[in-house]
Amino acid sequence: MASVMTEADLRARISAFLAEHDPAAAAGGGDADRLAFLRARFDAGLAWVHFPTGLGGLGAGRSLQPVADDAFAAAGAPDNRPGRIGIGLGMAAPTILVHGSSEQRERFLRPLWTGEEVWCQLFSEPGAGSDLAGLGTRARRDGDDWVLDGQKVWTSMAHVARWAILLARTDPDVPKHAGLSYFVLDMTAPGVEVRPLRQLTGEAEFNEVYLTGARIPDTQRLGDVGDGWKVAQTTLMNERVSIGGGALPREGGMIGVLAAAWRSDPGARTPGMHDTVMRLWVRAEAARLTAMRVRQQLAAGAPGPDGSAVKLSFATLNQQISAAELDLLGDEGLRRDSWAMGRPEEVDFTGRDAGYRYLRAKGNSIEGGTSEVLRNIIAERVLGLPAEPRVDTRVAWKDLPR
Amino acid sequence: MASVMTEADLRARISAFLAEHDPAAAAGGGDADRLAFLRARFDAGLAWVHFPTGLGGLGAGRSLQPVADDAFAAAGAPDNRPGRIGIGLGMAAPTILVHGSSEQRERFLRPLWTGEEVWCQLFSEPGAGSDLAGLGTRARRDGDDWVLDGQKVWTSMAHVARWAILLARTDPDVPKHAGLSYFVLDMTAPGVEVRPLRQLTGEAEFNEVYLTGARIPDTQRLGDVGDGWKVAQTTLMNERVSIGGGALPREGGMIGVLAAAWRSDPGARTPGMHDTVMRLWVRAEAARLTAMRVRQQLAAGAPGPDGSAVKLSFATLNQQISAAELDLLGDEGLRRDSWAMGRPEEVDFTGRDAGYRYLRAKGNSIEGGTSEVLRNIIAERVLGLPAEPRVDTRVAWKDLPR
Amino acid sequence: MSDLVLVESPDEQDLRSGVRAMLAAECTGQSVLSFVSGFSDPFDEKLWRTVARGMGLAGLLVPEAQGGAGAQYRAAAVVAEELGRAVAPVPFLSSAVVATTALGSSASHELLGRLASGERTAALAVPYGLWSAPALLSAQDGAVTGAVRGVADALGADVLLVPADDGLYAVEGSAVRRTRIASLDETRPLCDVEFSAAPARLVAPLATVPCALRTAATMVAAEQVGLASWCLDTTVAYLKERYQFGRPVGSFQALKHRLADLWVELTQARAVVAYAVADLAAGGDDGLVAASLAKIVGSEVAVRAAEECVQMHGGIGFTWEHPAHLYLKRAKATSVAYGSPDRHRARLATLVDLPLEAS
Amino acid sequence: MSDLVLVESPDEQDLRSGVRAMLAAECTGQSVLSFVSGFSDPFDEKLWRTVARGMGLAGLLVPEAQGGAGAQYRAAAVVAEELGRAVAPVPFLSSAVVATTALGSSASHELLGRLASGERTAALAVPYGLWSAPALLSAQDGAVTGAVRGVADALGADVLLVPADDGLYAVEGSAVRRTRIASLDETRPLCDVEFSAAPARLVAPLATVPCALRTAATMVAAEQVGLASWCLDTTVAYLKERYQFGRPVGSFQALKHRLADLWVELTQARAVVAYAVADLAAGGDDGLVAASLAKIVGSEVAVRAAEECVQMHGGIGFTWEHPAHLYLKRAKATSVAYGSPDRHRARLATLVDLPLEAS
Repeated sequence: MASVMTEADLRARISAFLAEHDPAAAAGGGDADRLAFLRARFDAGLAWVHFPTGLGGLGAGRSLQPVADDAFAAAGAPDNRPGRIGIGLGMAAPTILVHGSSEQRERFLRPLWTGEEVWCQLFSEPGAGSDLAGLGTRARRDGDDWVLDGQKVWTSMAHVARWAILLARTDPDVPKHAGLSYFVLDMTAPGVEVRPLRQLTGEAEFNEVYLTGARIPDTQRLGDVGDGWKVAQTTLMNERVSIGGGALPREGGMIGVLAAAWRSDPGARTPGMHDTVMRLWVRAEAARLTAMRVRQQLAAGAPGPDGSAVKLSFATLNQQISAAELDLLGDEGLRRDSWAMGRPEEVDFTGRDAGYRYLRAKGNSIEGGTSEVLRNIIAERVLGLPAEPRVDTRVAWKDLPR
Repeated sequence: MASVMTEADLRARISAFLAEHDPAAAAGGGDADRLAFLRARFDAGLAWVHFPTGLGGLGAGRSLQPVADDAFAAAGAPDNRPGRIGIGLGMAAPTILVHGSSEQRERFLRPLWTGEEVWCQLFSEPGAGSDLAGLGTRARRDGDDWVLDGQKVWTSMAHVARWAILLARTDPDVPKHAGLSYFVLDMTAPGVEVRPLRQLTGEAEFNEVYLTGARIPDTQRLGDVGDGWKVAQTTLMNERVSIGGGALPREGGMIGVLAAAWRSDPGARTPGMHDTVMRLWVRAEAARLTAMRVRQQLAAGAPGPDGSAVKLSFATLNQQISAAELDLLGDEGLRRDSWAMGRPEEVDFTGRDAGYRYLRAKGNSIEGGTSEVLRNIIAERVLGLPAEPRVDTRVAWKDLPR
Repeated sequence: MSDLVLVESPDEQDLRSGVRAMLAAECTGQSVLSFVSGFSDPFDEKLWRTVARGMGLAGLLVPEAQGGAGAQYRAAAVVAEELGRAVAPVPFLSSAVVATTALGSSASHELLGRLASGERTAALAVPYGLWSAPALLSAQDGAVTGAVRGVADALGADVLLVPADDGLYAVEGSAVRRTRIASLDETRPLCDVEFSAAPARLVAPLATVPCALRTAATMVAAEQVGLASWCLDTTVAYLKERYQFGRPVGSFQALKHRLADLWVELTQARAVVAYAVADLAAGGDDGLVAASLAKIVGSEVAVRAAEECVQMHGGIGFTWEHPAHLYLKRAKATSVAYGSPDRHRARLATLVDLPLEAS
Repeated sequence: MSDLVLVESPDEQDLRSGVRAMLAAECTGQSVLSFVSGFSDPFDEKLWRTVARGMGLAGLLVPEAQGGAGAQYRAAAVVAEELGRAVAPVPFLSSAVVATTALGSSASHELLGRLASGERTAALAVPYGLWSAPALLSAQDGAVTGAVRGVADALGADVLLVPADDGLYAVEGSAVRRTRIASLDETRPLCDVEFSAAPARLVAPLATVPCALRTAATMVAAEQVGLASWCLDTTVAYLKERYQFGRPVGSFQALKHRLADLWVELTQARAVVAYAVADLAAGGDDGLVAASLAKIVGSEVAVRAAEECVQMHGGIGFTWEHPAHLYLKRAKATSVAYGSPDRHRARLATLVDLPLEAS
C-alpha cells in the first residue's frame, strides 16, 4: 500500500496549482468561475488524490486527502459543496471507479466531483429493505436498452439528481443474489417519476421513485449482467464508511447540544437526569475516541472492522441523547418550531429543535443499513459466528414467499 | 372450574380434624408424632385440597389451598417442610397425578407429601440444556426392566432423594421429541452414583448423577413409551409456575436487602446510586404487583400467560439488585463470609453476604429454563410470532449434529 | 392494600369492548392522521360527541348528585386505556379526568353537570408537565391576570380552571387569549394562555389540584398502557406478515426476544396501573406511591413500545403515512406530562424512605 | 490531544504476543482455578518470577536511573491487558504499577531497583476501592500506627507503602499484622493490615498518591479490556462448537446481536483506554478526564462481558470447574477498585463542567 507520492510532493503541486489559479477570485466570482476552478483542480489530479491520474487523482495514499482539502480550504478556494453531493462522492464514485468501463469513468466522474451533476441511489424498495437482494424492480432487455418497471423508495436528492445508481432484477428465475444487475439511470428520462416522501418529522427529505417503462442504454450498465449484487457491495461498503465517520472535537455533535442545555438551565437539573447526562457524555466521548482510532487505523492502512461499531453506536447514541434532551427540557421540549413540510437537503442535528432531533434520530438505525442488519454483519463477519439456517438463497427469486 | 367445596365447608373440615388431632402435640413431639399428624392430614384430604379425594385432597378449587395452609399454620401444626421437598410437591406430584397409573398415585403421593420420601429431577444433561429434547441418556428394554446409561446434571437434592423423575431416550431412530420416555427411578438402586457439583458460589447445591446399567421396572414408567416429552411438559409447566411465584410484601425479597443497605449507610449514598436504587425499587414493586395479579388471575380460574413474565423478571431483577448492592457497598462488598464448599438445601437470598447473592443470582437465568428459552416461549406461545426455521425436528435423533 | 382487585370485572370487560368497537369505527389511524395533518381543530369534535354524549363517558368521575356516574375510577381507566390505544384526539383526560377532579364535589352543580353531559369541556390551566404545586395567578375583584404556558387541550376548552392566590377560578375560554403551539404530540395540542383581567369565579379550593394531578398521573398511565399495547400488537401483526429473506420477519430471534421483553414490561405496567386505579377506587390509602409507580412504569413502557414499533416497522414506520409516529409522539409527550419518570422517582424516594440525602 | 497515537506500534504488538504466549503456557484457566481453590498463597510466585525476572516486566514504570525501563506506560498497559486476559494472580498492578508510581522518582534507589528487578514486591496500603484522598495513618518517631481494611495484594508484599500524616512511609511486610479476607476475587486477594508502631521510613511525599491512583485507574481499565476480550473470545468459541436444536448455539440471532453489541462496547473501551494510556505516556494533559473515562468504560464492559460469558455458557458457566467465574469475580471486584464507575462519573462531571448543583 506504499504510495510514491509524499506529502511534500503533494503540497508542492498544490502550491503550483494555486499560483496558477486564483482561489479567491474563483470563490468570489460567479458560478462559471467556481466551476472552472473546480474543473481545473480535478484535471490537475487534486480532487480526490487517491484516485488514478486522469480521473481527478494522483494515485496517492488515501491519508493524503485531508492535506489537499485543508490546503485548498486554507487558500479560500471554493469547494464542491460535498454535503449536497454526498451520494455521488461517497457511493457512486467508488463504484464507478472499481466497476465502470473507461468510458463510464471518463463520462461520469468529473461532473460528479465538481458538483455539476448530482447523484442519487435507487436501491431500496417497499418490499426490499433489510433484504435488499430480494428487490423486485424488473429490467427487461430490449435491443440495446433495458426497460425498467418498479418502485424505489428512501431516495434522498432524487428530486434534484441528474443520475442514479440503480439495482434491478434482470433474471427472476435464478436465486435472488444471482439475478441482479447494476445500472446508471438518467433521472430526466421518460418513465421516471419522483414523488416526495414525507417522514415522521413532518418533512420530506426523501422521495419515492416510480419507474414505468423507463429506458437505460446497455452502455450504462456497471459490471456484468447478473453481477449487480457484487457491484452493490462496493457501494454499500462505502456508504457504511461514510455515515458517521467525520472527525469531531469533544462535545461535537448532539452531545454538545445536551451538555449546553444542561449548563444553561440549573433549574431543570435533577440527580436522575445528571446520571443520564453523564452516562451519555461518556458514551459519546467513547464513540468519538473510537472514530478517532478508526481513522488512525485507516491512515495506517489497516482498516479493521471497528468502523461498523461507529455507525451502530452513532444511531443508538443519537437516539438516546435526543430522548434525554426532551426529558431534560420537559414542557419546553414539547414545543416544535413547525410541522411544515420542508424539503431539506441535509440533516441538521444541532441547529434545529429538540423534537426534530428526537424524531429524526429514529431514522439513524434504519437508513443505510438497519442496526439489526449491522449486528448480523458484526456477528458473522467480525466475530465469525455461524449464519442462521437460510431458506432464501437456493430458491429461484420468483418462488420465494413474500 | 366451579368447585362444590366452599371455603366455609373447608374451614369446618379443618376444625373437625384439628379437634381430633392435636397440632401442638404433633409439633412438639418426636418425628413419629409429626409424621402421624401429616399422614392423618393427608388421609383427611387436607394436604393439597385441589387433589382428588383419596389422594390427599378434596377436589376443591386451587384457590382454597392457602385457606388450609394458613389454618394449619395458625393452629401451630407441623408442616411438611416444603422447602426441602419442593421438587416432589411442585413437579413430581402434578405429573404423577396427571400421567400416573392408580397404583403409582397410591404408592408415591402420600410419602411424597408427608416428606418421608424426597424427590429429585433427572432431566438436564451436559449436552442437553436448553434443548432438553435432545438428551442422550439411553433406556434399553430388558425383560420387565429398563436399563439406563447416561449422565444427568444440575440435580438438586439428589444426594438425599429417595426417588427421581427421569427422562430418557428409548428410541434414537426417530426424531428427538418422539423417542423419549418418562420414568420414576429409585435413587438407591445399583448403578446410580451421585456426585456433588460445585458451583461458582463455592458451594455444591447441585449434583451430577451417573447412571451405569441402573435398572427401572417397567411399572415405574409414567405415560406410554415414546410419550416422555408430553409427560415432561406437565412437569416443566409446573416448575415455571413454582419458581418465583410466592406472595411477598412490599420490599420482600432481595430489594429489601438493598433498601436496608441504602438506609443504613448515608455515607455511601451518591446521586448515581440513588437513581439505580430507585429504578430497581420500582421494577421490584412492579414485579411484585404483577405476581399479585397473576395469583388473582389463577384464583379466578383464568391463569393467562403472565406467569412467565414473573420468572423472567425475577431472574433479571435478582441479578440487577445484587449487582447494585455490591456497587453500593464498595470495598465492604468484596468481603465474603467464606469460600467453603457447603451443601445447602435451600437458596437463601436474604440471609447471606452480598457476594453470595450476586453470584448465586447468576443461576436464576439458567436454572429451570434459561431466560433465552423463556423469551422464545413468550414470543411464540404468547405473542404468536412464527418459529425459526427448524433443522432438528424431522431428523432421527441419532443423525443430529452435536 | 393486598386485597385490592387487580383483575377486570365482567362489566369492565364489556365497557372495554364497547369503547374499543366504537373507536375501531370512528377513530382509525387514518382519521387521526388526517386530524393531525390538518393542524387546525383543537380536538376531534365528532368523536368527542360520540364518547361524551353518545356513550356517556364524560361524567364517570362526576358525583352522582351532579349528574355523573360518581367516582368510577376503574371505568375511567378502562376508557383512558382504550382512548390511548387509539391515540384519540379528544379531551377525555384533560376535561373528564383532570378538570373534573380539580372541580371536586363542592363545585357548582351547573358546570359539573355540563361537563358530565359533554355539553362543555374544561381544562386545568397548568403546564402539561406539572407534577407539584402550580404557579398561582393573581385574582382580583373577580378577574384573573397572568399567563400559563403549554396547557393541554386548552385551545378547545369552553372553560379554563385557573389556580390563583385564593382558590381555583373558572374563566370562560372566550375571555382569554390562546396561542396554539406546534406541539410534539398534535393529538393533544398545547397552547399558551394569557389572562388579562379575565372575568372569573371561584369554584373550588386549591386543595383539589394535587388530587387532580395524582389522578391525572394514574389515568395517563392507563392511557400509556393502551398506547403500548397498540404498539406491541401492531408490531407483532406486521412482523407476522412482513417477509424478508424468505421468512416472516417475526421469526427472527433477536426481534422475538425484544418483543418478549417488551411484553413482560407491558404485563408489569398493566399490573401496576391496575393497582393504582384500584387504590384510587378504594379511597387511596397508598395513593401517592401508587400514582408515581404507575406514571413511571407507564411512561417507560409507552416510550419503549413506540420506539420499538417505529424501528421494527423499518422504513414504513418512519413515514408520515404510517400511524406509528402518532404513538411515538404521544408516548414521549405523555412521558413528560404530569411529571416525568425522573420526577416521580424523586418523589417516590421520599415517600418510601429512600432519601438521597441523610435525613 | 487529537494527535495522540491510539493504535499499537509493532514493538507493542511484539510485546503483546510475547506476554500472551508466556501466559498461555504458564497461566491457564486450570492453573488459576487450582490457585484459587487452594486459598493459601498470596499470589502465584512461580508465574510472578517469570513475569518480573524472566521477562523483566516489573520495572516498566521505574525510572531508568533506578534500573527500570523509564515510564513505559504504553508497554505497561499492554502487559496489564494481557495479565487481565489471563486473570493472572500476580502483583503487577499493585506492585509494578501502583506502588511503583506511588514511590515516584525521588524514592530511594534501593527499593525501586529491587521492585524493578522483581526481587521484592510492594503494596500501597489503601483500600482497594480508594479513588480520592486516603485516610492518613499516624507516624511518630519512625513508626507507623493504624489500620487499613481491604488492601489488594498486601498479603505477599515485602514492603507496604503507608500514607501517613507527613508523607508516604515504607514498612516491612514482616512488621505488620495481616489478616486474609475471603475476597470476592481470590485472584487478587485482599487483606486487612494493622500497624502497631511498625518501624517505618519516609520515602515519598503524599503528592504521589493521587498520581498513583490515576495511573491505577487507567491500568486497571487496560486489564479490564483484556478480561472482557477473553470473555468475548471464549464465548464466541464456545457458541461455535456447542450444538443445541441441531444448530451451533452461536447461530441464534438473539445471542449474535448481544455479542455484536458487546463487541461494539469492547471496541469503544479499547479506544478509550488507548487514549488514556497515550495521554499518560504523553505527559497527561487530559489526565483526570482520560483516566475516569477509561475506568468507567473499562469497568462496564468487563462486568457485562463476564456476565454474558457466564450466561451464554449456560450450566457449565455456573460451575466452579469452568474458569468463567474467575473473570466474573475479577470484573466485579475491579469495577469497585480505584473508584466505581459511579464515583468516576461524579468526578468527571466536575472536570467537564457538567455539575449537578448550580455553581
